[in-house]
Amino acid sequence: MVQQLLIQYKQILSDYIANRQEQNLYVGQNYVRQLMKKNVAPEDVINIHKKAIEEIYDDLPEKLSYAYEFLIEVMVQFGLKFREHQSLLIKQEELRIEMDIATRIQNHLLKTTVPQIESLDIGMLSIPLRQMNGDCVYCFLYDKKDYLSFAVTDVVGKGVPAALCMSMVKNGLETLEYANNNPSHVLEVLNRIIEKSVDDSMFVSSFYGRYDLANDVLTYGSAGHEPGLYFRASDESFHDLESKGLLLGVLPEVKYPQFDIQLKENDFVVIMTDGVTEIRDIEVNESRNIIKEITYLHRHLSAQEICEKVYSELQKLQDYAMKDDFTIFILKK
Amino acid sequence: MVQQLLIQYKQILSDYIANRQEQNLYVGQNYVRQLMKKNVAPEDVINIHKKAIEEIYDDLPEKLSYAYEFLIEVMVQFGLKFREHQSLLIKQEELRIEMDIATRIQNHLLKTTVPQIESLDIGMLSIPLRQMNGDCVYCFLYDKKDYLSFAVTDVVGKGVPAALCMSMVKNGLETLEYANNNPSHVLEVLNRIIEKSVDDSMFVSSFYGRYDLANDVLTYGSAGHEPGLYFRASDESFHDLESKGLLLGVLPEVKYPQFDIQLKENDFVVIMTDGVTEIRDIEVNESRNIIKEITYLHRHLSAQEICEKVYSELQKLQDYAMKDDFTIFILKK
Amino acid sequence: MTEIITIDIKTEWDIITARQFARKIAKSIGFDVVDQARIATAIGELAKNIFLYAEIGQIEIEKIDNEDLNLKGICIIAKDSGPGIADIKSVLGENSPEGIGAGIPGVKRLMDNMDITSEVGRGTKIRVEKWLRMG
Amino acid sequence: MTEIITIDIKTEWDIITARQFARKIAKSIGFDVVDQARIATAIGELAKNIFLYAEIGQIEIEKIDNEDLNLKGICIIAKDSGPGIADIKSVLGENSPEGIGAGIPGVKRLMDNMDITSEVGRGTKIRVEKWLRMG
Ligand SMILES: [Mn+2]
Ligand SMILES: [Mn+2]
Ligand SMILES: [Mn+2]
Ligand SMILES: [Mn+2]
Repeated sequence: MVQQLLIQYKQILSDYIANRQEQNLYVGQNYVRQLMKKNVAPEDVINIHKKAIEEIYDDLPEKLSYAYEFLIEVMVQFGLKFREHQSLLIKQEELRIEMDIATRIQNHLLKTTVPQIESLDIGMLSIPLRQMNGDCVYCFLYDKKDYLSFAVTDVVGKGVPAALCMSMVKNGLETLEYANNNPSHVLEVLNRIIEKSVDDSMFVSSFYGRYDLANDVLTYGSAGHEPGLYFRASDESFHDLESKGLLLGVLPEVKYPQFDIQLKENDFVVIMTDGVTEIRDIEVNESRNIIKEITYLHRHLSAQEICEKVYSELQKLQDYAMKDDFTIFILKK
Repeated sequence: MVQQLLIQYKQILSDYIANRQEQNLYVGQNYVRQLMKKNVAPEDVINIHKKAIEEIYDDLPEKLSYAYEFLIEVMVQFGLKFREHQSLLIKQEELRIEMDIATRIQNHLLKTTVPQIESLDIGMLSIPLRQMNGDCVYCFLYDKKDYLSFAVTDVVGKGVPAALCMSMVKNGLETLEYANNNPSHVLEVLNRIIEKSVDDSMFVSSFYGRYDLANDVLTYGSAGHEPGLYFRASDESFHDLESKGLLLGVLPEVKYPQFDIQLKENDFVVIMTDGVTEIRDIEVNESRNIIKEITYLHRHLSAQEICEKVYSELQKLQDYAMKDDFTIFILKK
Repeated sequence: MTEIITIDIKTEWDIITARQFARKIAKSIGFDVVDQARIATAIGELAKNIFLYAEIGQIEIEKIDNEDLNLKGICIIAKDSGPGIADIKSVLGENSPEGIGAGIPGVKRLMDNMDITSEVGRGTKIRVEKWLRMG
Repeated sequence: MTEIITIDIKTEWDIITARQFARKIAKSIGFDVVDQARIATAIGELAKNIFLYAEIGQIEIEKIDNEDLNLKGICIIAKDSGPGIADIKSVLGENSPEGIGAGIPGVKRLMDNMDITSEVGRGTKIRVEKWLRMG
C-alpha cells in the first residue's frame, strides 16, 4: 500500500517536473486530498516526496536528503495539529447530535398553539439565532374562553444557558395559567420565581398581556421589555405601548403597573423582542419606524402573514446576518 | 519580518545539514512551533524551506526547485485544514464559556440543602459525568417538620438534553412540595407532567421517599429506578427496596405502589442512580454486593462520609473512568 | 487595467484553465508562489462548485487596486444560474455540509474578502478578493 | 532484549538526550524515519513535562515485542515525583489546559497506547507504546 502511494505520487511529481502544467498541480492537490481522507499526515507526505525525489534523482546530493529529513521532523508539529483537528471534528459531531436532541426537547417544551378565535386574528413567529431559543412566546385561552393571555419573553443571553432559563420561565407561566390572570400579578409572581431560582447573572424581560374577548380591551404590563406598537386604524396612527417595569430576576419584590387599551376594527398590536428592533447599523428609533412602515404597508394581510413579512424584510435589510433571537407577536382586531 | 524568518530558518537548517545532531532537530521543531503560533501555515514553511535551500545551494538543479513548488501546492490542502482547525478552536472556546454559564445556572437550579435533623443522619453526593448533570437529588423538610421528603431522579440520556429535562422535573417537584406528599401521588403527578411536556424519547427514573420523623417510617415508591438498599442493623442484613413502577414519561396514566419500612437505631437506607451500580466489566448483582460491602465496612461513619467512601472506592475500581452521572443518597437512623 | 478575463465552466478542463489564468494574473500582480498556489486553489474550488452543482457558469478574473491604501489585488467572481443556495449562513459556517457550497469556507480562508448573493432557483454569485500590500 | 535505558531529566539537555536515544532505538527496531521523528517528538514532550513541572524525574526506554501477534515495538516510561495530576481525565481530553500535562494528548496521538497513573503530591507515571508490524 505504501509502495503503491509512492509509485502514484512519483508519477504525478515527475510529470510536473517534466511539463510544469497546471493540470499536474491540480492532479497533485486532488491526490493529496485523497490521502488526507485516509488520515495521511503532512509529515507522511514529505516522506513520500523525499522517497520519490530520491528515486527520480539517483545521484541526489546526500545533503538534500538531510534537508528533507529536517522538513519531516518539523512537519510532525503540523501533523499533531492535523490529528487534533480530526478528533475535534468527531467531538463536534457528537455535540451537534446532542444539541439536536436538546433543541427537539426545547421545541417540545416551548411549543404553543395559536388559539383559533372568531373575533381576533393572532400571529406569531419566533426564530432562534442559534439552535436554541432564548425567546419565547406563550399564548393560551382561559377555560371559559373569555380571556386570551400571552407572554412574550426574552432571556438576556443566548444558547444553552438562555434555553435552560427559558424552560424555567415557561414552567412558571404554566403554573400561573391556573391562577389569577392579572398582568401585574403574573409579572410579580414570575419575578419572584426567577429571582429565587436563577443565577444572579440571568435577567429576563417579559411583556404580558390579557385580552378581554368580550369587550376588546387589552390589559398589559411589561418587565423591562421592548415597547409594543399599537396601530389605531381610525386615524392610522402608531402608539408605543410603554411601561417602565424592572427586568425580571433583579430584585425580589417589584411592582408592575398595568394599562388598558381598547381595540377597534382593523386596529392591531405588535409585541416583539429586542432582536426585532436591533437592526445592524440602524438606530433603534429608526428601526421602530421601519417596523411601523412594514406593518402598515401589509396591514391588509393576516396577523401571521404580517409577522412573516416583518421577518423577511428585516432579514433582507441586514443581509441575513441577524444577531439575536427574533420573536414577534401580533393581535389584530 | 519574512526576511527575518528566512535567515533564522536557514541557520537552523544548515546547522542540521552540517552536523545532523539531535539538538538541531529539537531546535527546528521548537522554531516551527513558534511559527505556528503566529499562524504560519505548512505551505509557508515549505516555501521558507525552499528559499533556504536555494540560498544554501546556489547551484541547486532547477528541477529540484520545481519539486518544492509542487510540494507547496499540495501542502495548501493541509494548510486549509490547519486554518479550519484554528477557527474550530475559537468556536470550541466560545462553547466552553457557554457551557460554563449553563452549568452554573443548572447548579443553582438543582441546588438542594441537606436539612439538619436531630434524629436522622442524611448524606448525599451527585457528581455529573460531563459538565451538566442528568441526575438530581432533591430533599426537603415539610413546614411542620414532621416529614422529610426526597427524590432521587435520573434522566435517561446525558448532557444538555438531560439537563433541560431535569430542570423541568425539578420544577415539578417544587410545585409538589406544597401539595399532597404521598409518594404514590407525587410519582403519578410527576409522570403526567413529564409525559405531557417532554419529548417521547425522554424517560426519567425516580425514587421518591417520605420519612415520618415521629415514627421513623420510610414510605417509598419507585418509577423504574435502581432499587435502594436497606441495611438492618439488628441482624446485619441487607434488603433490596424494590418496586416495579414504570419509568416516568412513558404512559400518561400510571399507578405507583408505595411501601413502608420501619427504621431502627443504626439502620440505613441507600438510594442511588444506575451510574453507581453500573461498574465497568462487573455484572450488576456483583456491583450491588460491592456497594453493600463498602457501606457495611464504613457503617460507623456519618451518612455523608459513607456517600463519599462509596464514590472514591468505585472510582478507583474503574480507574477513574466512570460512564454515567453518579448520585447516592443515604438516610441513617 | 480594467481588463476582465472570463472563463466558461462546462467541463473539468475548464477548472484547470481557470486555475492557470488565476495563477498567471496573481503572479503578474506580484503575489509570491505560496499566494499564487492559494489563489489557484480557491478559484479551483469555485469552479468545481459550478461544475458539480450548477453544471454551467462563468468565472471572471480581474486585477484590482486601491491607491489610497497602496494595495493591489485580484478579484474573482463566480456566477452560475444553478439551483442557488437557500441558507447562505450554513454554507459560510465552519462545518459546511457536503454537497453544494462544500468548499466555500475554504475559499473564504484562502482569500481576504468574500461576498455571496444567491437566489434559490436563480443562481449564485460569489465574489472574492485577495490583496497585496505594495512595497 | 530486556535492556532498559534510563535517562535522568534535570536540564533541557536531557530532553535532547532522551530524544536521541529514543530515535536510535526506534531506528534499530525498524521504524521508518517518520515514525522515528514521531517517537522522538513524543519522548521530547514527556521529558519537557518532567523538566517544566516536576523538575526531576526519569525516562526509561525499552524494546518490546509480541511474538504471537508478530509485533515489535518501543515502550517509554516517564516517571517523576512532582506535584501529580489531580484530574487525569482533563489531561487526556482534547483540549488539555496550559501547564502540567499540556502536551499529553499530543503524545497519545503520536503513540499507540498510553497509560497514566498519578497521585497528587506523589508524582506521575506515564507509559506509552508504539508498535511495528513485522514483515
Ligand atoms: Mn435573549
Ligand atoms: Mn433579545
Ligand atoms: Mn442519566
Ligand atoms: Mn444514569
